[in-house]
Amino acid sequence: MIEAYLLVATGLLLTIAVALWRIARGPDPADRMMAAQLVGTSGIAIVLLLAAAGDDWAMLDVALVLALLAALSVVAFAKSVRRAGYGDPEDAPEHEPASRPPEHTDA
Amino acid sequence: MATPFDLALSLLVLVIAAFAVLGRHGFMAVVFFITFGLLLALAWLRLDAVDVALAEAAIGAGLTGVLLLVARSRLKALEPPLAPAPHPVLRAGAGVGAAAVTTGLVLAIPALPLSTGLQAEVMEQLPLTGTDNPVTAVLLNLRGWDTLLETLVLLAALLGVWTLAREIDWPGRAGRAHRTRPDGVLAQFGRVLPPLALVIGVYLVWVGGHRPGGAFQGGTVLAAAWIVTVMAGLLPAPRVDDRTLRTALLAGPVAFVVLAVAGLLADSVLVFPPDRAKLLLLGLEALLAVSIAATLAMLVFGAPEDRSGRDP
Amino acid sequence: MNLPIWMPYALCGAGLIGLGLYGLLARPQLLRRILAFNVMGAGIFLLFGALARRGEIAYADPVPQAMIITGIVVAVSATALALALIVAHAGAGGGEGLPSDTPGGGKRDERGDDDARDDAGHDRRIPGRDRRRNEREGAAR
Amino acid sequence: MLDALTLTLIGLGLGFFAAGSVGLIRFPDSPSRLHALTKADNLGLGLIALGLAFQVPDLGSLLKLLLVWALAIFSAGAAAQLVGRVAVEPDDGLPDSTER
Repeated sequence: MIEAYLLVATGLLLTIAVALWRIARGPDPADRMMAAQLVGTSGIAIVLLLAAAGDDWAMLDVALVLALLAALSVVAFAKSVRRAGYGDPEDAPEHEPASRPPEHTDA
Repeated sequence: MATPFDLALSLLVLVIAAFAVLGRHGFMAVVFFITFGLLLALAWLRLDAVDVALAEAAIGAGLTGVLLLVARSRLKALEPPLAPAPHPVLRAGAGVGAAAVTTGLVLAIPALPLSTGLQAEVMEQLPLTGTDNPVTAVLLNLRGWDTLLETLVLLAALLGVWTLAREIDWPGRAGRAHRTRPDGVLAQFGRVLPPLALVIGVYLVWVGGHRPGGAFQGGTVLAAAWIVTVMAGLLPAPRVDDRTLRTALLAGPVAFVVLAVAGLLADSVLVFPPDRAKLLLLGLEALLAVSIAATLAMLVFGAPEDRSGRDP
Repeated sequence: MNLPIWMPYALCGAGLIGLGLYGLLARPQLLRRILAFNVMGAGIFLLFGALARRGEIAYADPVPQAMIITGIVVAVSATALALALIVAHAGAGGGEGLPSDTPGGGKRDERGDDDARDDAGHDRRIPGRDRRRNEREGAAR
Repeated sequence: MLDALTLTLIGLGLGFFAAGSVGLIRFPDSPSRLHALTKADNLGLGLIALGLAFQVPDLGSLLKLLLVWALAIFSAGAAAQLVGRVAVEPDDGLPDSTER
C-alpha cells in the first residue's frame, strides 16, 4: 500500500510540474495565480497521501493549514489588482470615486 | 530509502527556486516563491519533521505570499525606475562563486561525520519539561532562551516597519483602509473563513503540548484569520497606539521574561519546576501565540498610512 | 542504487544555497534579492534538517527542528521588514535597485523585470508624499 | 477489500487531477482554464480524501479529512470568483494616465 500511495503522490507531483509550466508561461497574472491554486490543491492531496503512507495522521494538520491558507494569497492577489492592494476587487469601475476629496495634511 | 517521489520533489523544489531567482518576470517569480513554500512543507513531511512542515505551511506557503504580493503591487504603483543590470563580470563572478559554494557543500555532505544528535538527551529530559512534544519541549523549556530572543526579533521587526511611518500619519490605523462590497464574494469569504481559522489556530496551539503544533504554527493561523477579516473589510486594522493591541504584542515576551526572572530567583534562568511545568508551559504557549499572531498580522498590515479619501 | 531518504533533500538544500547566493549577488531588483535571500535561507534549513535525519534514528531529532522553526519565523519577520524598506525606498524615488549598483553609470537594464502585460492591472497613482506633491503642482498649473 | 476501494478511489482522484492539468495546458484562454481547473482538482482531492477515509484509525482524523476537503472547496470557490474577475477584467478601469 505504501508504494501505491507514493506512486499516486508522484503522479500528483507531475500535475504540479504541469502547473509550474503554466506559471512560467502566463500570459496573464490571473493564469499564473490559477496555476498556483492547482499546485496548492495537489499539495494538499499529497499531504493526505503522505499521512497514509507514513501512517502518521498528525500530518493531516498540515493539510488543514494548507487548505485554510490556500486562499490567502489569492485574496491578496485580487486586491493587488486595484489601488495598490487596498481596493475592492469586486467593485465595478464606475463605483470608484472619480476624484478624491481635497487633502489638508501639510501643516 | 529514497523513493522516486523524493527525487522528483527535490528536483521540483530546485526548479521552482531557479525560476523564482533567475526568471525574468517579477510577478512570476513571486508566484513561484509561493509554491516554493508549499513544496518545502512536503519535503519536511518526508523528513519526518511534522512540526517544521506545519510552520512552513503556515508561514512559507501562507503568510509570505501575502507579504510579497502586497509589497509588489505597491512597488509597481510607485513606478520605480528600473534597476541597472549588474556588470557581466560581476554576474559571472557571482555565478562561479555560488557554483563553488554548492559544489563544496555537495562534496562535503558524504564526508561529514555522523553525529548521534541530541534526541536521546531530549527524551531523557522530556518527562520533566511539562510537554509530550519534544519540539515544544526544546522551544519553550530546554532552549527557551532562544525562543525569548526570537519573540524579541519579531517585535524589533515590527518596530522597524513602524519607524517607516510618516510623522503626520502617526499614530493612526495600521496600513491603509480596505474597501469591499458588503454583499460580495470577498466579504462572505471573510465571514466564514476567520471563525474556522480561529478554531484551528487554537487547536494547533493546544495540540502542541503532545503532538506536532505549537505557538508559532497556531499563532500564524490566528494571524491569517485576522488578516482575512481586515482584507475583507469587515474590521478595520487597529490603531498602532491601541492599548489592547500593545498588550497583545507584549504579552508573550513579557510572560517569558517574568518566568525567566522568577526562575532566576528560585533556581536559574528559564528553568521551570517540573511539578508545575505543564501549567506554566501551556500558559506561556497561549500568551506567545497571541503575541505572535498580533505581531505577524501587524507586519502584514504595515505602518500607519495616509487614509484620506480612502476610508469608506 | 540505495540512496538514503535524506540525501536528495540534502543535495537540494546545497543547490538552493548556491541559487540564493547567486541571486543575492547578481539580481539588481531588491524584491528579487529578498526572494533570493529566502531561497538561500530555505536551503540552509533543508540541508540542516536533512543532515539531522542521517543515521539509525526512529524519529527526527527535535533540536534541529526547533532551531529551524525559529529560523523560519525570524526569516519571515526579516522579510516583512525588508519589503517595507524597499517600498519606502521606492517611495522616496530610489527605484527598484540600489544606487551603488551602478558603477560608473552602468547601462540600464533595458528589458526590465516585467513584461508590459503584467502592468496592465496595476494602479498608476503615486501614493503618499509624491502624490501630494503632484497635486500641488497640478493646482499651481 | 477496503484497500482495493482506497486504491480505486485515489487512482480516480489522480485521474481528475491529470484532467485538470491537461485543461490548464490545452484550454485557450484564462476563463476556460479556470473552469476546467477548479472543478477537476477539487473533485480529485475529494476522491483521494474519500479513498483515504477507509484507512484512518480514529474519528478525529476522519473529521479532519472531511474538513480539509470542505475548506478546499470553499476556498477554491472564493478564489475562482476573485481570480476569474481579474482574468475577465484585468484593467481596473481607473482613469489612470489621463487623470493628470
